[in-house]
Amino acid sequence: MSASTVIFYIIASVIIGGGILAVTSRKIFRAAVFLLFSLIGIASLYFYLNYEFLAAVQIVVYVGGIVVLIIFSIFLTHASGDEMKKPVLWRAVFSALAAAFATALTLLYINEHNFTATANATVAPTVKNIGLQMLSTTQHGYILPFEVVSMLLLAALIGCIVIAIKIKTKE
Amino acid sequence: MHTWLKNAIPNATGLLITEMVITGVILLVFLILLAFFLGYMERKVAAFMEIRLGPNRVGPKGTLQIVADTLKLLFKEGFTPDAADKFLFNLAPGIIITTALLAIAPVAFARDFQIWDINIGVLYISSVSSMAVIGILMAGWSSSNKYSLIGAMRSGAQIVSYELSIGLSLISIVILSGSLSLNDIVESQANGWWILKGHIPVVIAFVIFIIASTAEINRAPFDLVEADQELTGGFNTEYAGMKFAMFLMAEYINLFVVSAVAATIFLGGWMPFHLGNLTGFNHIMDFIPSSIWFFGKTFFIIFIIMQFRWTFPRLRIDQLLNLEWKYLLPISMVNVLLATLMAIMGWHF
Amino acid sequence: MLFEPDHYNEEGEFVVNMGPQHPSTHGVLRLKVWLDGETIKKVEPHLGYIHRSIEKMTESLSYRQFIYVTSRMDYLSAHINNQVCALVVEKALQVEVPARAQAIRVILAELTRISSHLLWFASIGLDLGGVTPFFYAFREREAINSLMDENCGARLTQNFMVPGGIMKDVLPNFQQRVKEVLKQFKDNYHEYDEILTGNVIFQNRLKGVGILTKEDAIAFGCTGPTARASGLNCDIRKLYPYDGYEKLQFDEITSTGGDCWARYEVRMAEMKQSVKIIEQLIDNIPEGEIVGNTKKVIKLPKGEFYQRVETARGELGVYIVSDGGTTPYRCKYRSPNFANLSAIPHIARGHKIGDLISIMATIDLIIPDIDR
Amino acid sequence: MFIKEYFGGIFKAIKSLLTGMKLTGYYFTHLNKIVTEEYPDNRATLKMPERFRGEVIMPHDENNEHTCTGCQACELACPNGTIKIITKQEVQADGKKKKRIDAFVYHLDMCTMCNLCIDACPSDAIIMGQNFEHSQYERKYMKKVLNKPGSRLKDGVE
Repeated sequence: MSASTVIFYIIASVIIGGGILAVTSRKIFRAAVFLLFSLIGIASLYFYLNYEFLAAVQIVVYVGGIVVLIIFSIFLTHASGDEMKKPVLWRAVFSALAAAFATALTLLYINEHNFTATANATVAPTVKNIGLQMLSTTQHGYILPFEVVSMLLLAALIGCIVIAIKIKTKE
Repeated sequence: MHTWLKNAIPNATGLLITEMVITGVILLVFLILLAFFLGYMERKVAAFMEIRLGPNRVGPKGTLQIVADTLKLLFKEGFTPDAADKFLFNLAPGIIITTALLAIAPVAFARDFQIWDINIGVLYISSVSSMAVIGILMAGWSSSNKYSLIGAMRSGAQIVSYELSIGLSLISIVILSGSLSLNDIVESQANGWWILKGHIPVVIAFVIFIIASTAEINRAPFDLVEADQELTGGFNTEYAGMKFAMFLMAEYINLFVVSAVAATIFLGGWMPFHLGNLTGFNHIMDFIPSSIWFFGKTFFIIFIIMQFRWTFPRLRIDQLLNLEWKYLLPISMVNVLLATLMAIMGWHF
Repeated sequence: MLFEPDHYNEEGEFVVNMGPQHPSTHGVLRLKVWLDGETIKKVEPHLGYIHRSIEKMTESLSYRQFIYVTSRMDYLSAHINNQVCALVVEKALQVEVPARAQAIRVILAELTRISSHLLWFASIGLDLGGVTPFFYAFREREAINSLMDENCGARLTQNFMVPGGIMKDVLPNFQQRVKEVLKQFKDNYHEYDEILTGNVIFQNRLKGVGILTKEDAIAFGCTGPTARASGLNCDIRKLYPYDGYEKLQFDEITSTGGDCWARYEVRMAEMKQSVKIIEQLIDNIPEGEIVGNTKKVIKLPKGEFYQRVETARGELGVYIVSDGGTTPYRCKYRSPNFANLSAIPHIARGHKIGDLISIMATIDLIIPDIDR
Repeated sequence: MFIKEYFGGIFKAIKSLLTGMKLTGYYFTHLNKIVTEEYPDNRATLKMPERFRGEVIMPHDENNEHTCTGCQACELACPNGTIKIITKQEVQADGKKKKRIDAFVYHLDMCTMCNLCIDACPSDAIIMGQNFEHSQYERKYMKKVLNKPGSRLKDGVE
């Protein structure tokens, strides 16, 4: 087993372990922190694949943005320190089944897909390249996903504001 | 060094691990020494600005004072409050110091001397430094102290919003130099540092970067997260001993990182000071080692940030956010537009 | 987990105790603060952490002895506190205080006022997060303290008053030393403006914060710079002159703002007025006795006596009921800080936590004076 | 108009901040202005003023003689009960018995340095000393006996 395989398994175990702990932890704040580890693990997987731009974006968006927002909204709820109730058994079973089903589905598709190593040289993520790709309207351009994602983030922001706002009841 | 090690250790796994260990040890030793030095420097700077002498008892001119402090902190009880979430409470200092250490990787300390030549250095630094807030939030929440919780809430608002201006001010240089790699940015300043090239947007971006990064690393006048007079220490109220020392060390490493980034991006990193066509002068400047240039610039910025701390009173939380959203962010947005225009039209002031 | 943290009370409010050990309360004042996020909903001061029953102690002390306990009330205006006690005894006995003693008393009282305001200036910088102004102000305060040390024998609790005059005559170089101190103060005054007064962060922290209206100031019984910043003419030195203040030219500083900034400006201007008063006196200290005609054992006539002075923080009154003996039958101090403190819950409501710090800093509380 | 105000505000703010930094920068570069006294090191040169009230002391002359008659005026004058005078009967050379002090007990921890005992003393037996380093590890050390062992009243003082 070469060093890079070892590193891959370490990263993978961090991702999976973080994910499992995130759903099983009964303290909401801890769950958020485990989710954070899982996301950092994914970012390091990208780094491992020399896909640095995506890794950095992953950290900026998910770790620096989403998880902070999640933690912040946990703070705003008053019961952040309480332990959550144990889930009902049939719910836990159902969730496990759903997760297993999704895993199976993903594995199936991955198996079916015939991965081929590209012979093309990797495109250097210079600023110019990134900008062109992001805003290109051609077939492999990213303008549509880019805008959709920005809409999603806007919706998330508004949602946060709505949750955080306190409705002043007239006395 | 890489090639030499390659010959010594044929096994790839062994090579990787050896390299990692060597780099890690060197980096850690360097950063601990750096934190020591910055601690001493801060005390002396503060003392001289306050017409005091500063530490002068332990060691010659008080240089070993910080060692004595470290020893004291080492022997203090690493206290964990009973009501704290112990796992997160003990994890938080580690997270904070790790993020501080991670951000130092792509910084070029001298010519061709870099831990990790990543080709998206600027983005990497801003992404890693955005993780620091998690550690503060964790520390503040898990302490189960009301002051800490308020401090953590403040840090969330503060760091997340100031990240925007940091990013935008970095982007204006990225636009002008056309690369995200720190090496390329340094190379682009071979004929003159960005700040001295006479670009107005660069100067504005530099000022905004210094202000926003002071806020990002929670130093006065933006130290609302700690705010001793209001929150008795904020998120680190409950920490003692080595855990507290780790916060302190992380603060100094962060200070070094932002100053190094500012020096690299705006002041040319290890690039010597060159003046137009004066070959003789340029040659003399080249004679000074590049690491001295880098550290000279970095410590100049560190000194300025320290002077901020020892001159200004603290802002209030709403004023802090006003400053960001009403002043820094709109200005830096316009600034990015200006920089883009300049880059496209090829203007040069 | 033995103790489940309970951050919020039943109504979902965040209750924080500021003090008795808190870096910005300057002592053992405890403020219970109800918060909504960062906004203050309610403040409740809790007292009694440094109560030493000075009023009760006074009942067992003779009229020569009880003066010096008051140094421990408002320790920054110790000299002025002593002065009010000496004055009440003199008033009761109808003793004439020699002009020389009066002049020296006033000079020292005004120096005390400057030194007290300098400490306030130092601590307001400290409270708002700027450490450096502290040292600049303490440099000048140190000069005043050394002067007190040389002439009175102590730096802070001077204990220089005796009923009928002062304890000792000042040293021959007193005039020259006072002039030196004043010169140093005036030379360095511009630094305070540079480092704090002009600073935009500092101004924004104080302007429009903690507005105390004139009506509220009267209703809460505020006195001193706190009330004068709300436009109330309450300088005892002008209204009920004592120890020869009526012969001196000085302005009563008032402002109409009522906010923290007005309080700051009033205090800064008061320092200059104190300098003016000292400059009028220092070259014309009359020659003569320093103690009036008082007996060794003082017995006050039967009756009630009240005397007030203007300390650095406001009106300090002493009320003595005498049954004709050598000790007071009852003694009551009307201390300025107690009244000023009562205004804090009212004016802090609706502000941020940081504003509470600026309000407390500008009202300039001395906790031992509140509790006594 | 708004733009002018906005940028004017920024300009003023930066100017005021630079003024402050100029001052701190001035002191950073003028190290001769440092006012700190290095206290334990300057003990030799540190001299408290003549009038400084550090503690009550009883001066003795070269013959180990003091001037305290044990009249207890200071004990009465003290507001805090700091002074306790213990007297004894001493047989004089002419056979008469006289009241003399056995111990002049002075509780330093209770003293407020108000100077009233010094004022009250009719024979100037006690004065204020300039020593200010009083810290002790235990409270019992704060209780002092001012008259030296074997000391006696100076002749001619009544």
